[in-house]
Amino acid sequence: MIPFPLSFASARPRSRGLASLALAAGLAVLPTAHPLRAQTAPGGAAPPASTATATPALNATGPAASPAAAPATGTTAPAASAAPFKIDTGDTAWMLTSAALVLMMTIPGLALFYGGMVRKKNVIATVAQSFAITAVVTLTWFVCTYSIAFGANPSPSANRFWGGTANFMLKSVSMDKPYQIAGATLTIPEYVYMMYQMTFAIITPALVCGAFAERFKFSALLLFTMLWSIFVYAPIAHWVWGGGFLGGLGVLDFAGGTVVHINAGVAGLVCALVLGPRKGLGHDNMAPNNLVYTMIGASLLWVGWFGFNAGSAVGANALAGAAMANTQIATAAAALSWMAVEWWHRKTPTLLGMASGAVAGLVAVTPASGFVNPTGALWIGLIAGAGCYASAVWLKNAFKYDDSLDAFGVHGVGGFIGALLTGVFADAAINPAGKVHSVLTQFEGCVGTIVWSGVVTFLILMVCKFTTGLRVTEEQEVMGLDLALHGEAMHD
Amino acid sequence: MIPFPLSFASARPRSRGLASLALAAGLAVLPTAHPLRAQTAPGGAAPPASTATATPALNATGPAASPAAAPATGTTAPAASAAPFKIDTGDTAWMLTSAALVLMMTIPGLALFYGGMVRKKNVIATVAQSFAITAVVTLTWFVCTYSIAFGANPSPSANRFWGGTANFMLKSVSMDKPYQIAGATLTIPEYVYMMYQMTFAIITPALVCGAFAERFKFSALLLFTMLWSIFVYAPIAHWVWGGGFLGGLGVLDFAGGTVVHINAGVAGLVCALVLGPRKGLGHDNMAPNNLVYTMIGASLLWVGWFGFNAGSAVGANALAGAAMANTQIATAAAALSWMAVEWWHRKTPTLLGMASGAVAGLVAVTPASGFVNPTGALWIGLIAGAGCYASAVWLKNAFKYDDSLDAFGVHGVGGFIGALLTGVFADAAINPAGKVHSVLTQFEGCVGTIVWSGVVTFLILMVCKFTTGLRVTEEQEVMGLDLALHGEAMHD
Amino acid sequence: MIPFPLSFASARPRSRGLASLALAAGLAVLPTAHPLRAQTAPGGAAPPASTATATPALNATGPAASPAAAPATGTTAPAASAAPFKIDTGDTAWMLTSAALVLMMTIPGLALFYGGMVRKKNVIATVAQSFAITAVVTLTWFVCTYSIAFGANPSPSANRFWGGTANFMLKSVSMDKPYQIAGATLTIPEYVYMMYQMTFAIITPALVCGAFAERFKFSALLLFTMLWSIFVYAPIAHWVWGGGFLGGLGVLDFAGGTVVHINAGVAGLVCALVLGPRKGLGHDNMAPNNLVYTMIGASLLWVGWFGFNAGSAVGANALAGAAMANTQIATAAAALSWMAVEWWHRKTPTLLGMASGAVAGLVAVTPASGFVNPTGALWIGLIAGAGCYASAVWLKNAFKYDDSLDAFGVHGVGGFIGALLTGVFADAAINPAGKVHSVLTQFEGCVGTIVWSGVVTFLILMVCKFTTGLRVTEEQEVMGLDLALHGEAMHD
Amino acid sequence: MAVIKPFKVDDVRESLTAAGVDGLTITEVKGYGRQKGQTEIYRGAEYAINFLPKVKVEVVVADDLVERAVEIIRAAAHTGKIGDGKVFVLDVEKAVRIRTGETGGAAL
Amino acid sequence: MAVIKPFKVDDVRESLTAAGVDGLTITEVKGYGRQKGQTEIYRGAEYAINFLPKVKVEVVVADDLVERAVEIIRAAAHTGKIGDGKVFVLDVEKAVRIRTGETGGAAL
Amino acid sequence: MAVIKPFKVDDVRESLTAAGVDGLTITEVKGYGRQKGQTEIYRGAEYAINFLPKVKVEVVVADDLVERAVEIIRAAAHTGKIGDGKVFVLDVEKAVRIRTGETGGAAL
Ligand SMILES: Nc1ncnc2c1ncn2[C@@H]1O[C@H](COP(=O)(O)OP(=O)(O)O)[C@@H](O)[C@H]1O
Ligand SMILES: Nc1ncnc2c1ncn2[C@@H]1O[C@H](COP(=O)(O)OP(=O)(O)O)[C@@H](O)[C@H]1O
Ligand SMILES: Nc1ncnc2c1ncn2[C@@H]1O[C@H](COP(=O)(O)OP(=O)(O)O)[C@@H](O)[C@H]1O
Repeated sequence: MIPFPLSFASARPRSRGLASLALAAGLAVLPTAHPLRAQTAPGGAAPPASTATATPALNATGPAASPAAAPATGTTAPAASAAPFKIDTGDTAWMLTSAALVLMMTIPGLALFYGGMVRKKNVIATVAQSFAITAVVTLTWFVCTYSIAFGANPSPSANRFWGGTANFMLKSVSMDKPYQIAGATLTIPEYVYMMYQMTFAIITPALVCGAFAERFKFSALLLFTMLWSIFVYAPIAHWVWGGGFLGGLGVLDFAGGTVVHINAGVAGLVCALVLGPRKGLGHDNMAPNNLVYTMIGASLLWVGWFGFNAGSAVGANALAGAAMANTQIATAAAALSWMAVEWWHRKTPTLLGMASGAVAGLVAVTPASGFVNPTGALWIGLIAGAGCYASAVWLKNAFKYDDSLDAFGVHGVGGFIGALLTGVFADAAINPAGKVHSVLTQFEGCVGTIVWSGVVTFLILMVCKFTTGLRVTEEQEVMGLDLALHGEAMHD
Repeated sequence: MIPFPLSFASARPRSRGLASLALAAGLAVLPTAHPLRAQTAPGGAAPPASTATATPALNATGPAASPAAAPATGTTAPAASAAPFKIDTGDTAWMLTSAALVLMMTIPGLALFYGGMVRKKNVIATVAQSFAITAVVTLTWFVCTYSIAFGANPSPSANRFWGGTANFMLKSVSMDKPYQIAGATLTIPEYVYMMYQMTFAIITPALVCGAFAERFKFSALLLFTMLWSIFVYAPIAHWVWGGGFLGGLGVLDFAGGTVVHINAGVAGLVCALVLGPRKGLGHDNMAPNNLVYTMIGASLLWVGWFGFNAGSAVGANALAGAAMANTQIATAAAALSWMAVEWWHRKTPTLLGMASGAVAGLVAVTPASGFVNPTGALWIGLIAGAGCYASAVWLKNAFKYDDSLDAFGVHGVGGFIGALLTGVFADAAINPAGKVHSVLTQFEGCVGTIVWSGVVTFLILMVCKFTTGLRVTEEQEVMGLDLALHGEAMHD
Repeated sequence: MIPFPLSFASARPRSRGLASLALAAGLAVLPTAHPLRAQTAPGGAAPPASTATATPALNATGPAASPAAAPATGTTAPAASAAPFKIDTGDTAWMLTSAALVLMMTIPGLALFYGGMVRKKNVIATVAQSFAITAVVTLTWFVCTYSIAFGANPSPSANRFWGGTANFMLKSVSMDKPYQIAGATLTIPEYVYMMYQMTFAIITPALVCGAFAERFKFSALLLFTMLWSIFVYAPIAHWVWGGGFLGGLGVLDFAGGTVVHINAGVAGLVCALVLGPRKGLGHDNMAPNNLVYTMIGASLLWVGWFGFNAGSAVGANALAGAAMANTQIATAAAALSWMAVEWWHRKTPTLLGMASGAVAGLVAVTPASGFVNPTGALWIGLIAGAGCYASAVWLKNAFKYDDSLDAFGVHGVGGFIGALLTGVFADAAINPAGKVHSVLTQFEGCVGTIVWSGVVTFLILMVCKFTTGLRVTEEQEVMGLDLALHGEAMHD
Repeated sequence: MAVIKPFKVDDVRESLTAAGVDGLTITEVKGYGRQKGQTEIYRGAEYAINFLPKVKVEVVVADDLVERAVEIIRAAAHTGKIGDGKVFVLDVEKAVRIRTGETGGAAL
Repeated sequence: MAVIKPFKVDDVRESLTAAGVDGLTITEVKGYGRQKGQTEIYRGAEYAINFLPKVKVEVVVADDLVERAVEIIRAAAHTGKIGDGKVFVLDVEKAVRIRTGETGGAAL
Repeated sequence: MAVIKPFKVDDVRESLTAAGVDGLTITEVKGYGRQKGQTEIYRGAEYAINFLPKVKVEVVVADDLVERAVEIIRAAAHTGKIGDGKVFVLDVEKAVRIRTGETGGAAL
């Protein structure tokens, strides 16, 4: 969300760093040898005096973005202390609202988006997954993952990998100081920032559910979610946003294309491969039970995504407005792009296609929303709509994995498209932090997430397999998960 | 939304201007002879020194309303430059939120409101209309209609009719200056204002769908929406809000009763007349398939309308609070008024009646919300509820057009009732800009919209007729639009 | 919402006062003999100079909470006038948003939560109750209940019991001054505060509907709601929040556990007892018709409750953030706690159980949200989830009343649990106003509400019984209320 | 085969099983008959609901049980109000249990 | 018993009641036959819909009315397009009105 | 007429059409029999689900095909687990194709 000190790292050490990361992640060992310029963070922390003092109320690029724009000299620190950051009620109001919007994305948004797509006998079980995940991640966040992701580890070298235990149980969350993160001072209280970030931690595993819908055990879901939020989401969030080593790479990711979407998409692919396809796939009619639910879900995702993307400006400012505009344009373009390709390919423009395209656009514009201009957003949307259509319709069938509701096809692929295109379309006129941008850097930025997410997700699935078990029995699958797992049924 | 320089025009030139407008619009020729006091705009732009400096933080009537209250002398300009407008994070936070709320009105709000009312075989196609319109209008807005509606045409005489091409593709949208519109300076960034206005442009054609539900071709819908948003919505928005010639008439329209509701209602009537009735009307049972969807839709319209009306204060201030209160009161009154009339007339109080009445109240209070006091809002609601019941139940049957879901009956008639009653109930204690008000002026203000919307909608329908065609085949209508147009069906 | 002058009263006079209250309420006579320290309000009104001036922009504990922290000497008044309160756009933006969120809790939130739980033949009638209540309470609020609850009665002694008639028809609501309530000055306009409070007045009677679902007459509902909002809700709101005698007791109730939830729960219990059980209870299958609706409802209640609880900070500040965090944590804990108990007890974790638990957690954390720390919220959630499970499953069957959808079981019991535990877990580090806290005081605070609500609800039911009648005929109950009362049916 | 009021289904099932009938099949149907339907109202348009919800109970029994089954259904589904429904007796030539292939009385 | 197109139900009911048939029962069914179904499309997966929505009309009439009833249904449900459906005649041995216990023709 | 498990519908249809049966009609029904139902749980209240979802297949065939059709359905719907359902054979006196007026075997 905060486009942190992104533009300092030079290309060389970065790519070497990543190579070792890929290796290390495969071995589940954390590399400690490459500094990766984490030390630039303090310099990036000081708000540029000129911006901060000349336009205190204007706040166009905002304190959120300004660290990246600051010369990394450290000389601006005195100016910053002369004009100390304060909590701004307007910024805080928007972030409180954004937290509510992003929570609404998961429940009821995503629950309905997915719930409408399964067969009727599984609709309760499917919406129950989003609901349960919301509850489980809230508690892991409270207990430890907020601290792991956003805690300030007293040891700078350890801090490159995790945030430490200082905020376990939300200890030491301040009631009166503006929140400081990775060296930058925001204009909102820490509780608000913590809540906003929690809603991101909630939606990410909920997105994964699309891949294993209609066959995953509920007990496995609870355990999987708990472990995944601790061992996959929290570290990656720390590396990118919490002051960890990925934040310094120069990767542009405004609102979480990598941490949220590529991460969830890859995890989904692993789940789909490990679980195997649903019984009857290719033979039974697996038509969505209720596309009105899916439409409601897609719409609430769309509306709520304003909190996701525009909220990632961490303030009520012009950057938030631009992010909102980019979100809207890319989403509309992707909805029409998917529809057009489908119309040409299958002779029919479907509602599910438009809704899927819209979500693909939302995903793809996520990393770009605060960096590109509207024309860039248009292109991102057009490409993402067509690209995700191809992945959901063609790739899936070609490789014969059963990514039931296209968690990988839309979030993985869409997130990847968006990450790369952010490197193409970033426009410094929208956000000075996007001045330096490169497709290669963006690509490298994705690799760490992909490897870590893929490997650790697999390990967690193995843990579940030998404790709760992964998949319902064939009889339960035929009967439907609603009755089999929850003793409930739709009576309409 | 911004009740712009409304109170300057004297009655005489205005009515002569309108007479020629009616004539000219009929001929689709824009009148250029009558200045209509567009030149007062610059004077109106300067915030009145007294208000602006005495209560800088209070912002009760706000910068949005203040231009209208400013003496048109131009002498206040120095005071204004001495206390320059700045971007206010609180106002910006509320406008970001309002944009999200108004988008939520269309998807999923209106989609569900309409989707619940059709027969089950058409529910997917009906919600798909709102969804597709959201996407199409977003792109036309990006490409050209924002510029046409809100661009500042360098030529003052041309500016009276359209905003020009300067903001095509959202070129030149500023990231750092408070937005200026029609001579007034707001306290929010242009991107935020642009997004907020976009959501109005989206909902207006979506409202029209109620008139042609259950029989319009999807391809026709896409073309119609594109053309209509360019040639009907954008010009009218410019005339009223963008500095065009209607804004100077002294018509009071706080949040878009004319531009949005009368406009959509009239277009709907034309569509219903051109398309003809649904097959089986009066014989088949056309009962709503799912009034729970309709209830969700009406509720989200209600909640989202706070963004529509209170957002039209363009700031988080007492005027927004008053507009919210008026909205709530008129809506509740209209819901109960429709219910009461129906109870008396049909011996049964229906949920559909309450929901319809609520929407009628929302529509009617739209132009009035920032001008009247709560007692005025009560009367507007009571009259609109009963009046729209009469139009939806009696007028429609008397004239035998098939306005399927009462787009004209609720939005056209409700908008008209609200426009007139704003002239009756405007209270300067709520908004000084409403000091001068007259039912006659309000009536005249509607005429331009009615004529332009009616004529150009008809022309666009003719274009569609000879390209995409307008209506599905009889067989498709019997089969249902869900399967026939989208290859999808409800499976519950 | 505003935790008013809570910490001054000493235990002795308080408990004596309550004893007479219990007696007096039983007789429906208002006690006037015990001053209950209402005279401390003016002293408490002045914002403490130190807090207000040292952290004007931080606003951590906010003006809302600060009166309670002020030394009751009255000497701070000059300081207060030296640094006058102003309307803050950020606080106002958040309160406008919160009003929208809380309205969304009732429609469509609560409507769907309840509508999904009834049998299919009653779903329209059930959602119609929430919708109608929204309209009716809006008008009573406008006409008289805002004035009764929040008017400033010119007579101080009468003001202890009701707010008088000064704001009938919303007369004298100010457009330009920051709102003052019970001696405190807020940072938002009165219209915004009035709207926010209205949404609380709406949801409270709507919650009661859960107790009499599937058998109450619609005409009785309208009359009941009108009378109940005037004679039960408005006085209690005044006593606790409007400057009345309960506010001075030292009871901690941040967002309305007593006024809203215990009140609604007790009224529901009385309704269930008076109406008797549904025909066929214990024999017919009364399974919920659509748990997806219930899930949507629970989710919107959850999201909207951020407006309810975090909004009760009456500003966009750290206290709002903490309240939001506590809300989230308690809700998640309660959802999982209910689920776990049910899993153990019935061998099945249900979606309805998680949703019910979530609502139980939301209810229980309501009084505590601005006083406890997250660990306290966790405990409140865990206890409320299990406790409400016991009351909805066991207590109801043991005592054989038919609280159809557990209005008492969840809101009454959950509210009570939350009220007591607020006395256990209040943490002055979160809110200085919670420094003095005691379970006993909390208990006493509930008693007045329980007695008044119970007795007057019963009287109102008797009025309905002899005018509109209370219950539908047996034939109508068998046919279903949708067709019988509203002439409408679900066609899906 | 019988057409009955929906809320009588459980009574009928209980009575039949008490009489030793081990299986039956029900279908939600709509019936038109002497019983007057309700009126639905939508924005002033009234639709007379001619078809009322009923449940069709199909139970195949051995020939010697037919009389008793008819009587049992009649008794259990009776309310005395119009719309109670009908019992129709049809001749089933053969019955086969899919699981086992048993036929005739053994299949029921 | 007849299987017909859903939108013909009202026509059939009206024609039958005009001919003095006082009661009938309808069921929503799905039919497979010569009429080609639609295709449903979901994210590129195409599902051929083999079963089309039809309505089954069950009407029990006195023996002498059977011929006329068949003819009435045929005429009323006719569109001439494929998929119009079938009328099947089955023998009902006995009919009982639950409300009154009447049997035979009086029960219809 | 047969009552079968819902997920066997496609198998039955395919087997029948392979055998030259051109049309059939299915209905969603609920069956009560030896197969134990599930329990639904709502806020602690347990409801035993006595009626399980089944599908009724109605297929009218020429007399000489009856035996084969019964056998085909039996084979295709068989799982061997309790609840597989039944096939009942009824005598159809007459069949009429609405579209053409054809009767008898030609109408099927
Ligand atoms: N001739 C008939 N054929 C088939 N079903 C019939 C016939 N007559 C009545 N029914 C069924 O019986 C139900 C009850 O019939 P109705 O005339 O309303 O009341 P009653 O059973 O008291 O005579 C009808 O709704 C219909 O479903
Ligand atoms: N042999 C049969 N047994 C039962 N139902 C049949 C049979 N043949 C056709 N039907 C029903 O009749 C409907 C219409 O048949 P179809 O072959 O499509 O057209 P047509 O009636 O014009 O010959 C089918 O959808 C099916 O419901
Ligand atoms: N006597 C009967 N009359 C009508 N339908 C029956 C009868 N017996 C069984 N059925 C139907 O057959 C289904 C399967 O029967 P069941 O006893 O559960 O298992 P099985 O077919 O293995 O004997 C039941 O659900 C019911 O729909």
